[in-house]
Amino acid sequence: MSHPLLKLDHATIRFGGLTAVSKFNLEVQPCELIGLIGPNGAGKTTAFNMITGVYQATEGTIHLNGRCIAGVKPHELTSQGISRTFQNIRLFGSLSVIDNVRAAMQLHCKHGMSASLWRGARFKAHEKEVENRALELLDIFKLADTRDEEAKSLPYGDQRRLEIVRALATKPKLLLLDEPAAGMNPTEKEELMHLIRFIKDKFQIAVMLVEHDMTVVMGICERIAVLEYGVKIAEGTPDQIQRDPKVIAAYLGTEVQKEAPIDA
Amino acid sequence: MLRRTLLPLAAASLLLPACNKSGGDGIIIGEFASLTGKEATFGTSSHEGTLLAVETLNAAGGVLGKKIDLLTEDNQSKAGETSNVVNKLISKDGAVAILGEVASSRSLEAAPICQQNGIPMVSPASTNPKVTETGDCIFRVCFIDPFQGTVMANFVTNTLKAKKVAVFTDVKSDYSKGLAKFFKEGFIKAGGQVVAELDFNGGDKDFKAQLTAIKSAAPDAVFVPGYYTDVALIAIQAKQLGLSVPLCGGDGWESQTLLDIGKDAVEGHYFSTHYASDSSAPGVQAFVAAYKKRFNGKMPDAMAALGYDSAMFLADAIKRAGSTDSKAIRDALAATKDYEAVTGKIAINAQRDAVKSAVILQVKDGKFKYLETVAP
Amino acid sequence: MSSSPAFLNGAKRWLLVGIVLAAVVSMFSGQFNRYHLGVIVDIGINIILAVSLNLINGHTGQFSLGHAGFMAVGGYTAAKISLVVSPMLPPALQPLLFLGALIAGGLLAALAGFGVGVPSLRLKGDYLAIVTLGFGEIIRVIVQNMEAVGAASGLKGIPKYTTLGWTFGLAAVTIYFVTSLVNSTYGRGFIAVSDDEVAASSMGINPVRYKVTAFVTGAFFAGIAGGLYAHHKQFLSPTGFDFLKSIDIVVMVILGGMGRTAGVVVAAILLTLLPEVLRQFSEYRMIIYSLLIIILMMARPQGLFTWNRKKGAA
Amino acid sequence: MDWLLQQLINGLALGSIYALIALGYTMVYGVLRFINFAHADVLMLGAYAAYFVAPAVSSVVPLPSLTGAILVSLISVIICAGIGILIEFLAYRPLRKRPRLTVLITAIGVSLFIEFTCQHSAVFGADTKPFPKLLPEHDFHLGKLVVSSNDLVVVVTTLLLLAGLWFIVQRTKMGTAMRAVSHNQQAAALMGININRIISFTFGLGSALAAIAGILYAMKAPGIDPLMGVQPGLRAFIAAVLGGIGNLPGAALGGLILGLLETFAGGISGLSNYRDGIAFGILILILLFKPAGLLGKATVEKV
Repeated sequence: MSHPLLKLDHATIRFGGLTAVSKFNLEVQPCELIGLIGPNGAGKTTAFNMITGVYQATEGTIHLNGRCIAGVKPHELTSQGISRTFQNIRLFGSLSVIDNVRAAMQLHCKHGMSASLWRGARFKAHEKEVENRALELLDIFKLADTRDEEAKSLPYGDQRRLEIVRALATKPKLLLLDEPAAGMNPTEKEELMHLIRFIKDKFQIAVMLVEHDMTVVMGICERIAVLEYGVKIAEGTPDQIQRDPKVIAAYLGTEVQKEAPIDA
Repeated sequence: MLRRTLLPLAAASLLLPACNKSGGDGIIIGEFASLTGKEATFGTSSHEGTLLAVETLNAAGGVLGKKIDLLTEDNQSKAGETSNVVNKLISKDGAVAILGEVASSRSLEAAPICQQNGIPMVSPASTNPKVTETGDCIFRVCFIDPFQGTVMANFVTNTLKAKKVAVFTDVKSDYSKGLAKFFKEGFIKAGGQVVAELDFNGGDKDFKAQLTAIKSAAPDAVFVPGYYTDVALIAIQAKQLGLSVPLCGGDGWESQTLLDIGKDAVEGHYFSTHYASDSSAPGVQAFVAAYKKRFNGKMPDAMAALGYDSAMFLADAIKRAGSTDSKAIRDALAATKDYEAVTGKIAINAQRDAVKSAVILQVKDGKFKYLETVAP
Repeated sequence: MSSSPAFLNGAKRWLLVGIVLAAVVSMFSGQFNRYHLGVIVDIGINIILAVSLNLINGHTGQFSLGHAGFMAVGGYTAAKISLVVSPMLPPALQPLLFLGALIAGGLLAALAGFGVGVPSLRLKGDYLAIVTLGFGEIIRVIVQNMEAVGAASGLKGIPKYTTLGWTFGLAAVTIYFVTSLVNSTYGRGFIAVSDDEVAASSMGINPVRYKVTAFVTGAFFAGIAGGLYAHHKQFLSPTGFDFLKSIDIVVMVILGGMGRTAGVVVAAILLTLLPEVLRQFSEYRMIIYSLLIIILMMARPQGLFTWNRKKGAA
Repeated sequence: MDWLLQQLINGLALGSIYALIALGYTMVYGVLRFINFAHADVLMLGAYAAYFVAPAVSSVVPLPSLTGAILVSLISVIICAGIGILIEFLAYRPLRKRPRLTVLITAIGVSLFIEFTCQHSAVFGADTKPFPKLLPEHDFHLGKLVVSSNDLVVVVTTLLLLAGLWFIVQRTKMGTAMRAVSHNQQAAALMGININRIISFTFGLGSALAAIAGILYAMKAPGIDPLMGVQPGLRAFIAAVLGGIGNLPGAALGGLILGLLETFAGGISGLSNYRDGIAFGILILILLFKPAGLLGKATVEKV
């Protein structure tokens, strides 16, 4: 393959005087599971926002499939294969669980406004198809039973998983997960790790995740990049990272600590 | 979705009292007026005049031996309300004739409904010529803008000897725009020149921007066809800016409120109106006395006098018709010749407009002073 | 509305039944007294206005205060067309003219909606409200100065085309249009934009397109409502389309429960009927009316009808 | 040139009034994040309070006079502050935790209620009433230019109140509490701030401002009626948004700009009939370039 799926080349973003991410170089290959870690405020989420087009890089370039994404709107990037979840869960609160997924599927929907109005046989067939696919996805994450519940009424862990389902519904090539395990108990985390591996294999996608829980990160990531104060200080396999002195120093010189789950 | 739209609708219609009010013994006359909202101050005056007329008539035994049942509905000075109100008065309450209202735009909304129902309508003070164009059921007891505009144009030309005037119009008011248009036509025809045309929005409180522009055009007089509430403020601010030429206007000026608010700033200005309350005519004096007695010593303004006249005029027609049949009343109204109203002698012409004279008043020593009468 | 799948199956059938019934009832409208008929037509027009504004303010989560402006554009356009064309046409063709005039009015209003929708992309909340209010007022000022449509003295002599059938037929179309649009995979995008614009755009939903679509569609139906209004009242004056009229419609949408079509329809009926029912209280009428609005908002702060919440907006 | 300068004076005078009313809007908004539609009606009540208080005061202190005017204003301000606190307590407090739009509609309801109650013949009546002279008036002539004393009073009062408000909000304990409540009600409550007291105070202060604005407005245009607040209220609301709602200097700036715009558009023959349209058009343009108002900070949403 000539291009990596995602390539950050000296990607930098500044807010006023503050450089949130500085000269970040990173390549993500298709079907790779990569972790992005670092202390609080290291710029992980900002990097995600830069990759998904929510923020524009001040300097440097980001290429998706060999195409530069400067100035490309978030929704256009989604259609080019990037999808994500959010650190502070951003579901469509007033929509039902299944409709959250359906909303994300409209990108690949063959029928638009006029079909919705005409409501012919083809439209109904399509809608059925969309519904079935949404249910299939929900089923993977054991959310199919809650299909008609309002998204904001779900328990916290279910909301996190629903966000992943919703992101998958856009048929991404690269899935960005922002702290997917936050607020989950150990059993749920265990399940989550299985699921992430499962969807990566089943849908043949690359997954990049920001996570504080080192068990999760070390348990599933093939490669890990570490950010501190916006600068990448290390990159390598979980083993390499765990032994990297700079990483250990960054985490207050102590052992890589398990962070307590933060609450909502 | 059908269930959801039509079912509550059916339920809703039940909510409305469905039956027509049975006529009873009285003669039902409907009145629509702006009793609240932006033009309430004029609507209230006109309504009080009408109320006084009906009370006077009923105290004297009513008309055709029957009491008059005056049903008044408020349209909140809002477009769209009038049609409902008039429909209610006619279709639900069974009014045989309709009275209303001051603002031409709302009379215009009512007119097609009265016309379609064959119910005669008498407007007390809508001076826009279009009002009666709607059809043969629509009448008025006031003169119309072309006449009033010409009267003032001639007065400004001949009496004030003005060559250059500025026109200051309320752009929101059809009355003001109409009157301004006919004044301009008349004034230019008489050889005058309009040196500045500016506009305000009725209800504005600051007119200095426009008055400054008018002042810099140096006119001999300013024509302000507005209502007294605005005119009083315009006069005050004109005085502050040192614009000392006479201001002139139409019947919208006439109210004690003009003097109360404007005080010395309105002194010396001129306007045309329907009658002079200081006239020695017995009808006028009796009306002024009765009105003051009924409404706590308040001086009647032009709207009150016209409101009174509209009801009396209608009652006269019912008497002459000898019946409360709407068609008969309409015919009697159309046949009116030389009806003696408070605001002057009225004859109804082919357009169902009142042909009557106008008077010109000047503000002098805090009072309205009669200057001259202009016959049509 | 009722549960999603059942609604989908029956939607078009219901629309048809709605239109036919409106037409049938219309044939018997001679039975009604004219006052009641007038009020019922007012209700239908307000339903169209409220349901179409609900697409903008409710489903899509924008805050428009300019609906009266769109209504004015549609009303004046339709009225002018029928005033000019109707004398040239035989009576048989008049309904066709009316339909044409309504659609033309709706299209011009939609164009105005496009003009408002585009700036709305950059603005939110109160700032958007002010801009839409400003657009509404600009439209009013332009109409007030246009001699071709009567300027301040108003446009009179508009033929009385609006009937019960037309009004409720078109109200049914509006409800069908808005609910069908929203109740589809495509339409979930409106609510997604309303719930969370950032998340929506990260899910491939183009917020710009949805917002503009909402404004254009909402304005189109407001224009249709304006046309019906013009041919119902037979007289138009620019003061009838000031921002207070927009506020009236916003109150219907919020009282009905933003984004809940059924609630908004009921609120439109209620708020049209209430002032009429209260007429018997004469000078206390509007005092009671305003008190009732306050009490209703306290008693039902989520809107009149909060059932069906799990279905999300519909 | 004279024309231009005179229009500048007119515009500043008009703008100051808008600014003064906008201050009240923006302050309540700053703390509670909702538009108090009834503000314009409290303004009207302020004018009426002065109308009814003035005869009583004039039996003690002769009117027009400075002491008399201050006395009348003070009494009216106290009355209106009380009304403002009462409105908040009865109509808005029960809805404190509800969506913003619910409160907005309630505010519209309150506004209509005040307007229609006051138009009732047993209350004030719908007709226009002459407002008494509270201050001696004088027109100052500078060459061809005229400045009336009322306009000067308005400008000076607006400046003083802006400074006073800024001091209260930025430099007093109460102001700190107001800002805390504005920032996060729950957190402020946890810090031991009595939310109800702060909000009552805000409404009292806002209504006091409205009363002063109402009296000054009535002095400038001495005819008062129950709907007198609607038009300046809408303008002030626009001014507050234009300046960046919640921002005190922004409200003042927005008011001045709106006043100048209206004056210049209104003072040109042939354009004056489009005055409101032009003013709104320019406002829209400004907002397109500054989507959070002139002095408002564009908040970047945290993702």
